[in-house]
Amino acid sequence: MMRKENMVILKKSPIAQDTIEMVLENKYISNTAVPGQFLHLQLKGHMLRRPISISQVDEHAETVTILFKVVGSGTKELASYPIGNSIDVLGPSGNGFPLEPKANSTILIIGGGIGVPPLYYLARKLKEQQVNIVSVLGFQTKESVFYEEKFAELGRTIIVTNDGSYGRKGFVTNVLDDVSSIDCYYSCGPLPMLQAITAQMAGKHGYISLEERMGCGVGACFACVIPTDDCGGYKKICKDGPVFPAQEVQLV
Amino acid sequence: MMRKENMVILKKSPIAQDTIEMVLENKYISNTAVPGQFLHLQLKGHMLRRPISISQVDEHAETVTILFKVVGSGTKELASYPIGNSIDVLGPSGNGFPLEPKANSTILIIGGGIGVPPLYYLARKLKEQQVNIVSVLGFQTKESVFYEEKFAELGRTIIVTNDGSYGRKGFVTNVLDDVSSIDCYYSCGPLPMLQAITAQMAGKHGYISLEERMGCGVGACFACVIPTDDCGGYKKICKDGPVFPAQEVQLV
Amino acid sequence: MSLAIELPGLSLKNPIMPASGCFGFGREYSQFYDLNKLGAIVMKAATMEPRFGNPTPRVAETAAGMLNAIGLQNPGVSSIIENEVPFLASFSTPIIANIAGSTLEEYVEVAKAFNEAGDVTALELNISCPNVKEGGIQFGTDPKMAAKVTERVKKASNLPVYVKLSPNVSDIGTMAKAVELAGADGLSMINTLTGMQMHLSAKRPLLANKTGGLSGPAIKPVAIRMIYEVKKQVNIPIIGMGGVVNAEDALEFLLAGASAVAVGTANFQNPYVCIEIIEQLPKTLAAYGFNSVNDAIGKGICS
Amino acid sequence: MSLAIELPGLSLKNPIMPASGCFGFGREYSQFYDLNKLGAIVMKAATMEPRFGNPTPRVAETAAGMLNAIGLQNPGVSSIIENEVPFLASFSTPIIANIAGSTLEEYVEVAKAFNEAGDVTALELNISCPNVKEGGIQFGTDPKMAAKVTERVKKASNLPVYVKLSPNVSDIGTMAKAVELAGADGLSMINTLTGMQMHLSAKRPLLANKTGGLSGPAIKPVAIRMIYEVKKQVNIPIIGMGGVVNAEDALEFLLAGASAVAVGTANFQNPYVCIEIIEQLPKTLAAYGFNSVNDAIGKGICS
Ligand SMILES: Cc1cc2nc3c(=O)[nH]c(=O)nc-3n(C[C@H](O)[C@H](O)[C@H](O)COP(=O)(O)OP(=O)(O)OC[C@H]3O[C@@H](n4cnc5c(N)ncnc54)[C@H](O)[C@@H]3O)c2cc1C
Ligand SMILES: Cc1cc2nc3c(=O)[nH]c(=O)nc-3n(C[C@H](O)[C@H](O)[C@H](O)COP(=O)(O)OP(=O)(O)OC[C@H]3O[C@@H](n4cnc5c(N)ncnc54)[C@H](O)[C@@H]3O)c2cc1C
Ligand SMILES: Cc1cc2nc3c(=O)[nH]c(=O)nc-3n(C[C@H](O)[C@H](O)[C@H](O)COP(=O)(O)O)c2cc1C
Ligand SMILES: Cc1cc2nc3c(=O)[nH]c(=O)nc-3n(C[C@H](O)[C@H](O)[C@H](O)COP(=O)(O)O)c2cc1C
Ligand code: FES
Ligand code: FES
Repeated sequence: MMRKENMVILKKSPIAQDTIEMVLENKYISNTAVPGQFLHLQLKGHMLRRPISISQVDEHAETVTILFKVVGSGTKELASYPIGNSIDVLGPSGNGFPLEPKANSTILIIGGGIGVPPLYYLARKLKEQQVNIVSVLGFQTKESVFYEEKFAELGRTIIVTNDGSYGRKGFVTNVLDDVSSIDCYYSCGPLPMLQAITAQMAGKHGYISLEERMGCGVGACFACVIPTDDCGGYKKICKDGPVFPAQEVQLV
Repeated sequence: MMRKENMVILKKSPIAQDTIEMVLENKYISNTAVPGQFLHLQLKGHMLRRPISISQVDEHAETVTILFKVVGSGTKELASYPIGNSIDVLGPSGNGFPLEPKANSTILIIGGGIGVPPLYYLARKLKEQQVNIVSVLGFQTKESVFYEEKFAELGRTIIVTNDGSYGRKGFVTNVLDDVSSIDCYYSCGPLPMLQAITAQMAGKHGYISLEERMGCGVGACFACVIPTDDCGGYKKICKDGPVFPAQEVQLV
Repeated sequence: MSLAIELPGLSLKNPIMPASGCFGFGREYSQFYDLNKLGAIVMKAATMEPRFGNPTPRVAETAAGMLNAIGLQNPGVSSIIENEVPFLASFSTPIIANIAGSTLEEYVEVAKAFNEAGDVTALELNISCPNVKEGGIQFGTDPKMAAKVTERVKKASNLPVYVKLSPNVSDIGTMAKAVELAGADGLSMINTLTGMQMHLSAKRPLLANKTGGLSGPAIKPVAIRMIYEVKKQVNIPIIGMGGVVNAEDALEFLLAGASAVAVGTANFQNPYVCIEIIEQLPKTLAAYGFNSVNDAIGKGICS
Repeated sequence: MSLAIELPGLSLKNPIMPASGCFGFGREYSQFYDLNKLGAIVMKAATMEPRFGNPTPRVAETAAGMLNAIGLQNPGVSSIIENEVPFLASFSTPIIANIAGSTLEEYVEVAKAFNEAGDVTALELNISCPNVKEGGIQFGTDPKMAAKVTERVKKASNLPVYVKLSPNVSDIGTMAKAVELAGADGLSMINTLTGMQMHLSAKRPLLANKTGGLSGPAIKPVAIRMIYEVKKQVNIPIIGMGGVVNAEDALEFLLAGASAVAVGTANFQNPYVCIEIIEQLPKTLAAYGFNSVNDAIGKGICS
């Protein structure tokens, strides 16, 4: 269950272009978070909290790692916080990735840019369950690539960059055909990528993690809804998601 | 002339109840400021700058000392800044106390509470000119008294507290009769105090330093005007003041 | 220190309540604290039929505020009565139903439904939602229309009616007097100011709906001014809101003439904000020399 | 990258100018930089006779904004023409005179005086100052009165007239169309929103005048929304303002339909703000794919 907690910054390191890895200490959240959940961070001078995915958890060290890209005033503020700072956080928030793979099944992980972080915690948890993991990670350019080795430790890993400056050139969807038959896929990334993937993988069992601008982050304000059908059905990304079965939501 | 400068916090010490002394480094301001002028400080998260008087200057060390009382969100923010922080400041602002005393004349300094700081820089400058200084400093209570020794080094110093918990009991005006004939007085403090003093000292040559809520702090917005007569005459406290000849302004 | 306050049809143990639309139907925030502690609970707006609302993005952050264009998403009054009211009725806190509509008839139908259902203590007539366009009828800016909808709703139900005024008007006093005359038991003010944010990269308004309602501390000075102005012109109590974040803000609203205070956007920053204000309020009232909430109401109004 | 922009009677080298009342008559800020760099200079409001204005306190800080109730303090139009205009005329920057009045006649007289004096390039008709009460005439909220004063001032002078609209209205489009029809050459918007702050200890409004005008980033969403709305309804250019602090804000105004942008409150935080925006603007325009200021105007308006 989500709580309002203080998390102390233990480490902070640039990990790719405009991208920062931050290790936060908190007993409750590190002991309850599951892959795919997020933190909702209160940042000084900002009216709305910022959602950032949990990208790794160390229950023993009682730490949670996040990775974020500096794209606006909130992430800039967060990046400016020194080690030792305490951050007011709601978390762990939302529902994560369902983790019921059959042993020896093959799982495809498809990440795009700053959608990659939550998939790392997922991949680690999946690995514990003896499955075969293939990761396809897409980035804009060489400077924005991160966590290649970490994913490679867990299974075959293909890096794709839009401009071909690293790994294969193109989009993640260009290489999906190269991946042999899979039992399930998990994906997180920009909306156009998810649209392309869900179209290409239609019929396959899969889960996607979505983003939307949030008000409350707890399910009370209806800011973050996504339609589930054409008849007014909907889910809230902050509370019912951010992870959904690929067939369950309409990506418009 | 006023400039927009960065000042770095070199020292910060609590000096009385809710009152902080801060030493700021800046070459230009420390080399141009005269007693009675103020700094206009930009504080994070605040729309309007905060005016704080200059209470001491060390031209050689290139530092300016300010003293401020934590009374609201701006002064609280300022008090939270760590040593080494840089503050965006307009200064030195306004016109200070005129300093043309005759040698051996007797000067009366009357300060009330957080109006005391600018008088200290003034007293030091006056002392250099071989005048006889008598200081009457009023505070609310024992815990709010500061700079007694510093003033005592410059001349006879009488401390008054409202509740009598330190020095004499009452208001500064209660002890003014005890002070033998003076040639000029300088005063800074809360408005009711200045009203009482200017009434009691009517006819005496004197200067008072005034406060008003400010918009621009440079003379452009007309927020801080004070009437000089009943016919629409006025002065701007930020630009023409904050120091005025006691007879020149109307304290309403 | 007494925090209790009596309003027409509403006995509040304290003057603090969440504002409509910022608290859903209470379930989410009930994870954080006991809803019995609240002065009242204001539900999200109800319409006759279920509404999906506007496309996303529906919110944007602004300086000391936010824009929202939820578009009155709600499951419809019957579903609310069936699925949401019973949960809230399990607390000892008065329930205020916020009702909206595209037509006069819709307001009346929704009011009737709540009236018949029981458990709801009062109605808040949302004539000011800036995010509905149907019908083009401006209940919120035309005093005659506002009076008409008030009158019709009053007739249709026995519940006390608080009319929620829009700040997007030239003359808030005229609006307030019109609904008072039409029988309103109280006023709620202010709703959001209509605003917009441009998305520079997309070269279009950020919100899918283009415009949205501005809320949060940014609008507090407008809220205080309007309450002050209205309080001098009407004899019915005002539930004040707009940018309240702490107990000092709540006191500011009381001084300006509000008899109770709703907290909206601040819940998103701090889910505990309502109960923190309730806890702080006695100290804050005492610090400024008041013995009760009642004591402070309208005390900042000078002639 | 061309920053130049042609407005009726105004050739601006760039679209950035200080907003009226936030820059005095330019002397103070001329200590900080060369006023030749500005697109235009808008003087503080002028009335026929000298005005002392309201008692102090005249300003209050609010969340991401401020309230002011200066009360149109100014030395009167003759003194401004004699003592202030010549200083500003020494720069190669167009001078816009902001004119105010308590009566129709006063507007006309002040306009005539500036017209005859020369050196002033355009008039900005401040029909929206919320801090004057004399006469009780609401030039700023009544479209008929707004049209009348525009018409009379147009007749009385040869200078282009920009009418400065008040945001404190139910329907900004109607106001804009009324003054366009009455001959306005352009619009200036928005003036301040009427607001109030309570002083808790004093138990009264903080401003001596009780109400004041809200400005600063807090009101930007309201400004953007109104400009967007008006731009779709009129064919005269808009000088936009309200909470501009940096070049991105200025671009937001251009996208919403403004042809030039005035900066008010931000000067108090940063006396260099206008020239910093002018310096940043080419980069900002380029970053979002624009080749000139002209290129960006109204580009955020979607159907
Ligand atoms: C469930 C979830 C998980 C996320 N996980 C991560 C992550 O692990 N790492 C990471 O770098 N980013 C992540 N994001 C995106 C991240 O929330 C935004 O990049 C961030 O909010 C931008 O804030 P800003 O102030 O820097 O940008 P601004 O553009 O200044 O933000 C303005 C407003 O828009 C909102 N906003 C802007 N972009 C987004 C977005 N893409 N999604 C949601 N709201 C947005 C902000 O929250 C804020 O309210 C996640 C988003 C969601 C919804
Ligand atoms: C010329 C001058 C010199 C000053 N010198 C000192 C000094 O040396 N030490 C010191 O402690 N204080 C001094 N003050 C008072 C100081 O400016 C205020 O205490 C301070 O601005 C309060 O800010 P705040 O945010 O803490 O309070 P808040 O009440 O939150 O401030 C709200 C707004 O009101 C303004 N304000 C509040 N009180 C005053 C006041 N007394 N005068 C002017 N504006 C006010 C603030 O600047 C701000 O804009 C001086 C004031 C002036 C005008
Ligand atoms: C996300 C959101 C949804 C809202 N929905 C409603 C609503 O359904 N009905 C209503 O009367 N007001 C609604 N409001 C307005 C609030 O109840 C309140 O009047 C306004 O936000 C000002 O208060 P605040 O500044 O404390 O948020 C909504 C506000 C927000 C931010
Ligand atoms: C202190 C102050 C004085 C002002 N005086 C005038 C004035 O004399 N005439 C006028 O038309 N607008 C006046 N305004 C309004 C501004 O010109 C501008 O329209 C408004 O402040 C919004 O812009 P901003 O948010 O950038 O300040 C004044 C604003 C402030 C803050
Ligand atoms: S952000 Fe409020 S419901 Fe999801
Ligand atoms: S503060 Fe603007 S003129 Fe003094």
